Amino acid sequence: MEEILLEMSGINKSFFGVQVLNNAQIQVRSGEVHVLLGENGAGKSTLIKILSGAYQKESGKIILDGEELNACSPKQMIEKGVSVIYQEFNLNPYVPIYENIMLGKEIGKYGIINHKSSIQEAQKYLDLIGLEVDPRTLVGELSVAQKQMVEIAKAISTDVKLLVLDEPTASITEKETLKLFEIVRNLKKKGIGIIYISHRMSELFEIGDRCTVMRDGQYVKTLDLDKTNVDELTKLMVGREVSFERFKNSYIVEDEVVLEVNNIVYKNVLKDISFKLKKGEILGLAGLVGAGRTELAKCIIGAYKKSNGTVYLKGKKLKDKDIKDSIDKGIVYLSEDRKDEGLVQIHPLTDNIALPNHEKLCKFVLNNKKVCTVTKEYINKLKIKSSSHMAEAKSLSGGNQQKVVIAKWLYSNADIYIFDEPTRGIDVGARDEIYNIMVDLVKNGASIIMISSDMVEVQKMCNRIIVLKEGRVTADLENTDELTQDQILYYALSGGGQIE
Amino acid sequence: MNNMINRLKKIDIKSITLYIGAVLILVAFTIICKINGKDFLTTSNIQNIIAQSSVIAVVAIGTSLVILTGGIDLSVGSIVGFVGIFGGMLIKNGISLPLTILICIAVSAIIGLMTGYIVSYGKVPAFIVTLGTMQIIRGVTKVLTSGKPVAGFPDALSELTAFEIFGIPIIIFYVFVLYALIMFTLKKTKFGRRIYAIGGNANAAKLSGIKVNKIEMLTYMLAAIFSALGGILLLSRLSYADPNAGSGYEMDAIAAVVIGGIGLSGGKGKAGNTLVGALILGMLKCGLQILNVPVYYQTIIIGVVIILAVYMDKAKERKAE
Amino acid sequence: MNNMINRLKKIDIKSITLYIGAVLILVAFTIICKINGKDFLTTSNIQNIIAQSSVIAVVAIGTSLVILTGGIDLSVGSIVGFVGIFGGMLIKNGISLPLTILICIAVSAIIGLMTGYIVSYGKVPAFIVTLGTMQIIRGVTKVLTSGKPVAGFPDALSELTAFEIFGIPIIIFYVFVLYALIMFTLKKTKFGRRIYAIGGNANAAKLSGIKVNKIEMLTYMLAAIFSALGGILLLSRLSYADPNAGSGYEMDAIAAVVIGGIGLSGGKGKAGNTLVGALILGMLKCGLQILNVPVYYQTIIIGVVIILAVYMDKAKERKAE
Amino acid sequence: SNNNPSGSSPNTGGNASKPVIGFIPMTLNNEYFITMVNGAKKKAAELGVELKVQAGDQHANAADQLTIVENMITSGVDAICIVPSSSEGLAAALKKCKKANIPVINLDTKLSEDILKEADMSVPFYGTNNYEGAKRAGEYVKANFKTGTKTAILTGIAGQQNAADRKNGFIEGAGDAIQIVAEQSANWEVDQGYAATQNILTANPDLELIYCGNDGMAIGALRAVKEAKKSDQIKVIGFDGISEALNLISSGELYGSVAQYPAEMGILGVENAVKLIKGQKVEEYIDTGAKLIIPSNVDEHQEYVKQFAE
Ligand SMILES: Nc1ncnc2c1ncn2[C@@H]1O[C@H](COP(=O)(O)OP(=O)(O)OP(=O)(O)O)[C@@H](O)[C@H]1O
Ligand SMILES: Nc1ncnc2c1ncn2[C@@H]1O[C@H](COP(=O)(O)OP(=O)(O)OP(=O)(O)O)[C@@H](O)[C@H]1O
Ligand SMILES: [Mg+2]
Ligand SMILES: [Mg+2]
Repeated sequence: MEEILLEMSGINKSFFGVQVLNNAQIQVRSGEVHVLLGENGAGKSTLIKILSGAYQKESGKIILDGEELNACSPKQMIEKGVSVIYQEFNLNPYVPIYENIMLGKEIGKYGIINHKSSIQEAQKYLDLIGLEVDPRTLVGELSVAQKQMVEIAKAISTDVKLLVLDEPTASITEKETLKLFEIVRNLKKKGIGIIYISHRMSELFEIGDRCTVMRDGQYVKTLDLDKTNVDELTKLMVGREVSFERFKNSYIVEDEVVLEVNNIVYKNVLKDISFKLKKGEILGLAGLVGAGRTELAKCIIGAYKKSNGTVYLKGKKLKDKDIKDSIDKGIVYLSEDRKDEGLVQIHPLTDNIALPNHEKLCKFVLNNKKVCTVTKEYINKLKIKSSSHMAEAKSLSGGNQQKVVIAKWLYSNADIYIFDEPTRGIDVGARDEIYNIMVDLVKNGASIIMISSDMVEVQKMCNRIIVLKEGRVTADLENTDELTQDQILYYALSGGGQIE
Repeated sequence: MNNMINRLKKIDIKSITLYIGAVLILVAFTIICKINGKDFLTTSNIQNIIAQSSVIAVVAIGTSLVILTGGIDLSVGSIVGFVGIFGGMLIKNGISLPLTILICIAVSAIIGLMTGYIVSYGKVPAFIVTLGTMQIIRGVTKVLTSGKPVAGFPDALSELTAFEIFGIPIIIFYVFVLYALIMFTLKKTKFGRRIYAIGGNANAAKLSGIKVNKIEMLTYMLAAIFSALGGILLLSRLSYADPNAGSGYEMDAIAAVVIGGIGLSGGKGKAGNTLVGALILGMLKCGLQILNVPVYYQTIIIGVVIILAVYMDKAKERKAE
Repeated sequence: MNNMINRLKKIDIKSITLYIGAVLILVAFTIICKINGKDFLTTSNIQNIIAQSSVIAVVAIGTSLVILTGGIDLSVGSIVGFVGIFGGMLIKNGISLPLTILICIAVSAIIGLMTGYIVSYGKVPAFIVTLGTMQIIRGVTKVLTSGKPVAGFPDALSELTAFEIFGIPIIIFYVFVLYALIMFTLKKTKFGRRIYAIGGNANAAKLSGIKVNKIEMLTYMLAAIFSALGGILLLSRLSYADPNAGSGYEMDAIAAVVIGGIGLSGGKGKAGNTLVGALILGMLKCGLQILNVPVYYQTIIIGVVIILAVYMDKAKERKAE
Repeated sequence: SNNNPSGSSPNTGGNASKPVIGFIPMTLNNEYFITMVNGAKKKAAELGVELKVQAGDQHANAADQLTIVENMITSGVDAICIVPSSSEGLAAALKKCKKANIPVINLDTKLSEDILKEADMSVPFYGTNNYEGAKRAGEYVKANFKTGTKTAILTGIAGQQNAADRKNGFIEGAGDAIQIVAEQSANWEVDQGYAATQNILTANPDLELIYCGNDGMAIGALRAVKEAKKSDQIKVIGFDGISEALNLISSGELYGSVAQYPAEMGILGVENAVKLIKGQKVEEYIDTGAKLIIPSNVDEHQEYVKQFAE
């Protein structure tokens, strides 16, 4: 049990002259869940990609099972038993689930695939992780969470010695998380080593054995998780303390309704949804996988064409399927999918922040100076880690990209903000900063709808929580001290009868 | 019964729309021709249409593969021209027909391999590489004979395609056999599925241990090989090689692929339907010529059909908006 | 001083590589021509090169815009041909030159708008739509005069481009003014920045409240307008209109854009460098012709240069692997 | 190639004074123009002058030719022989030649009077006109076929001058001997001629004659006819007299082809260009003639062509 499975030491890596990993190290034993912890941009994903062969290290040593590895391709690493679930999705939307799972290890002779056996084999892993979807379903038809589950199934479908999970729970809900943990524990029992990356502190203690903390591409410390606590870890990774208090919102203006959503129907995904949002309120939207929260948000701002229903912002009706109209009237949406919907990855931060704010930054022509000033301002304000304000968005770590998404919408100065999974993939330190931003917003008279699968943060931040289940509102709860996670989960799972 | 429903399910709606479209065009031409006192739907004319579409159809197989990976190949037409001249010269120099075919395929494969290498390992966009190789290959072809055609071949050459089995010219069998082969490969083999995987998400395929570069390169090699086969068919059909032969075939092939429903972004669609696409184009040309429609109007009509075919194909996407 | 460093910083490495490449070609031709006893680097020859590249350069402006959004336009060449014949007919019918130009631009704009509409609202891939419109427009052009050319124009027409200011033909000024205009638009205006945003990530742009469809459509309209301008320049340069004029210009324009460093996936690159791309192509053609390189070898060399230009451009990406 | 073996020309005194002639065929994509260039090359070698050959791309057009002329002027040619892509398309190029004081000789396709007037230039023309050649074929048909012969015509690229001339000349020459039942453009290409003929045969099984604007299309047409087993019923006539067409006439498969004398044009062009450079007077117009090649005269013609086959 105590034997060392993987040892990475002295790892260095830089991108375009910027040192990202500086003498990084990690040591994983067989049969342990080793948590890798660090702020956004600390270099966790990069370290993992070097391990998997997706990137090549500049120097350092990788010893797997006593064998020193050099310049291995992803294929070779898979053959050596290293299986990785990356932070960003790596699935082919156009082919069925089973083909995604079996890609690279198809069953068959002479290069000819036996589809029947492949389906059966894939079904085995779907059963194992408890995803009840026909393996012949196209991946493109799945929800984000379901895709994540497919990724997990794919990762454990190889002959795995070392499993790496880079933020596997970022886009799934409690139910799937529990299932995942069960699988992880089973793998552990088989002597498989697991590297686990997550920003959800509570999870780490539940599932992890040891923990390696990184900061700024450097190794900080490795500790036993049962001999430490959240505060210590936080301090190690952030360099300061972070609090976990429930936010007492005293800025709500009770009688001023800013947003009125009436009877929204969208295809067969949303079924007659109505609610109201008050000035200064933070309204949580909770629910399980595929409950339809993202669709609801997109229907409200006009990204999707609703089949039925109306939305009034301060008494003015929002035009159907006209995002610009919604933004002009003062409601903005911060996408959960920063890669595909949030940012123009190949453009500098300046362009990204300017994009929704052209009217503001343009008199006759675009004021590029002002764009730069504003960008720098937000880099400071949100502590965005970036080499320069002209750096391309894709060169930032996931969490820092999320901050850029927030920055571009903060500058637009809206009345209502819809945050869709705003802290997905965000470290504790930055999380707190985002919460503070939200508090600032309501303090200044804005209102917020917060879609989140993280029950802790929903409870921490929201005044009111609406629970969705399969496109219906199943509960509208005041977030009092008495409200427990189990209660929310109950409405999300079993519905408990429709209200209103 | 249940089996049949399952089978029907497998033929997706897109394909069915395509087949209906093809049949409608066939029926329309048959009726219009009848009214004008001409025959369209006769065995011999159907054979003509297939034979006339055969070269494009075969070339388009390779184009399908490349497009499925998300690439594009503009050089296929120039390879058709090259193989005609090069193969023609070999034959004139007394090389036997089978050996000529082998050499042509081998040389084209090497050309395709180089093209593919620059695209996949060189990271140069396929459009550019093949725009360049198109010109290079055409130039080399003309250098070979100082721009002159090659003619005067033994009868064996034209027999290669004209030979009839049960009254059906063998060229038609070639086309169907090649299509059967590629459909099998795409559906049933690892190589085929990986082509889809690369077109769908190259990064994911790479991280799954697929040698993306290698497979991508091979599709360009295959495109060159299918073009070479097309070139040999054309050479045999005409018993005459012109250095300009095959000009513009790349666009006809792409049109056939796209009408057949394979999207230019790759990862989606069926190579089998490319044959239907090629036949639709062939039917249009044939029907319009039988009706003696002036060539200007022919180009206009074919242009409209290309756009319409894809426009209808995208109805679902527009609705999803 | 500091200011200058800042300015230099703004010119990115890619552009510098391009400029160095262009200068190298210029120097190489100058030396090789000198050795062969010819003059390459003379004022009049430089003027010739610019004038010879002018039509492609102007057409390529529109192509740049379309490619920046991630699209492609194969119909530009056919619009050049259309404007020649259509404009020529108008002039022959006594319409004044300025009015003729206006009408040509307006009609082309409408054509471009329709093309753009099908692409952006119809969700039909640009490659297909413009492959179709290319044929349709060419067909219509030939229908207009039953395929005959139009000639015999008043001198005013050729004066439009031949008129000299300080000994420099005005056509050169036109090119530079149009490029200045488009560079300004792309850098400084909302419309320009949004073109980049759409090419970079259309989804993100849409969710940022940008009317993606509208802007996309407008780029096709602009592509048609710039093609119309190119067509008018050509008409004036030749004082002659041929219904086949402009065939293949789409590929030359795309080559110019890509050599200039705008990637076909959109979102990145500078329209100004497209001019450099067009001039490199023009220099090559001119230099090779002055050196009397046989035409077949010319196509080969130009093919090689197109690939090489982009291959070098991608060195960074290959290294990153 | 800079040496003149005979050494007899007055211009061999030094390389600097060796005259340079620019030669611009319409394209170099077919045998016709290649033969013309070969004739010119032969003559150039004989006279000890340097010949620069440049041609437009695939689709010959006025813009390409203007560019070539401009670049030839830059490279310092002393005279230019040109086959215009169209009889009306070279005004701008001619003006440049005039400005540079470079004499021009017009070959094969005659420049229109308007253009010459516009350029204010006198340009000798050596060639024959496509229209006349085609007319000769038509007249032969009129003499040898019954009235109302069911005829199909395959034309070249729509919009090209020579495509139109070759069609219209034939129609005029044939008069009422032909009844045109189909007319299609096969873009000068063999494969398209083949397919078009197949389709025309489907529509007109009783066809008797196919006239093609060039031999390439005729070769394609012939194949389709042969395959349809209608060789006895349908005669095919081509244009250009390329070597394969001559072979086919010789073997009795092709009915005939209109041959012009491209090599002759090349020779005359070079010969007279040299005279112009020296300031001598030249013929304003020489009709190089066109001949309908039929089995009876094909051997003689093949013999003649051989000397220019490189
Ligand atoms: N492809 C790349 N090009 C340039 N810089 C990169 C690239 N990938 C990562 N980086 C940089 O490397 C640093 C580490 O990024 P990495 O993604 O490893 O962080 P992380 O610890 O996984 O953060 P997060 O928790 O936000 O996912 C970041 O500063 C990022 O900007
Ligand atoms: N493009 C689509 N077409 C049809 N159905 C879709 C589409 N996208 C998502 N769905 C379905 O809509 C439902 C809601 O999906 P979605 O994942 O957006 O919900 P969510 O509540 O936002 O969950 P998440 O926690 O993943 O954000 C799911 O059943 C999903 O399968
Ligand atoms: Mg990460
Ligand atoms: Mg969601």
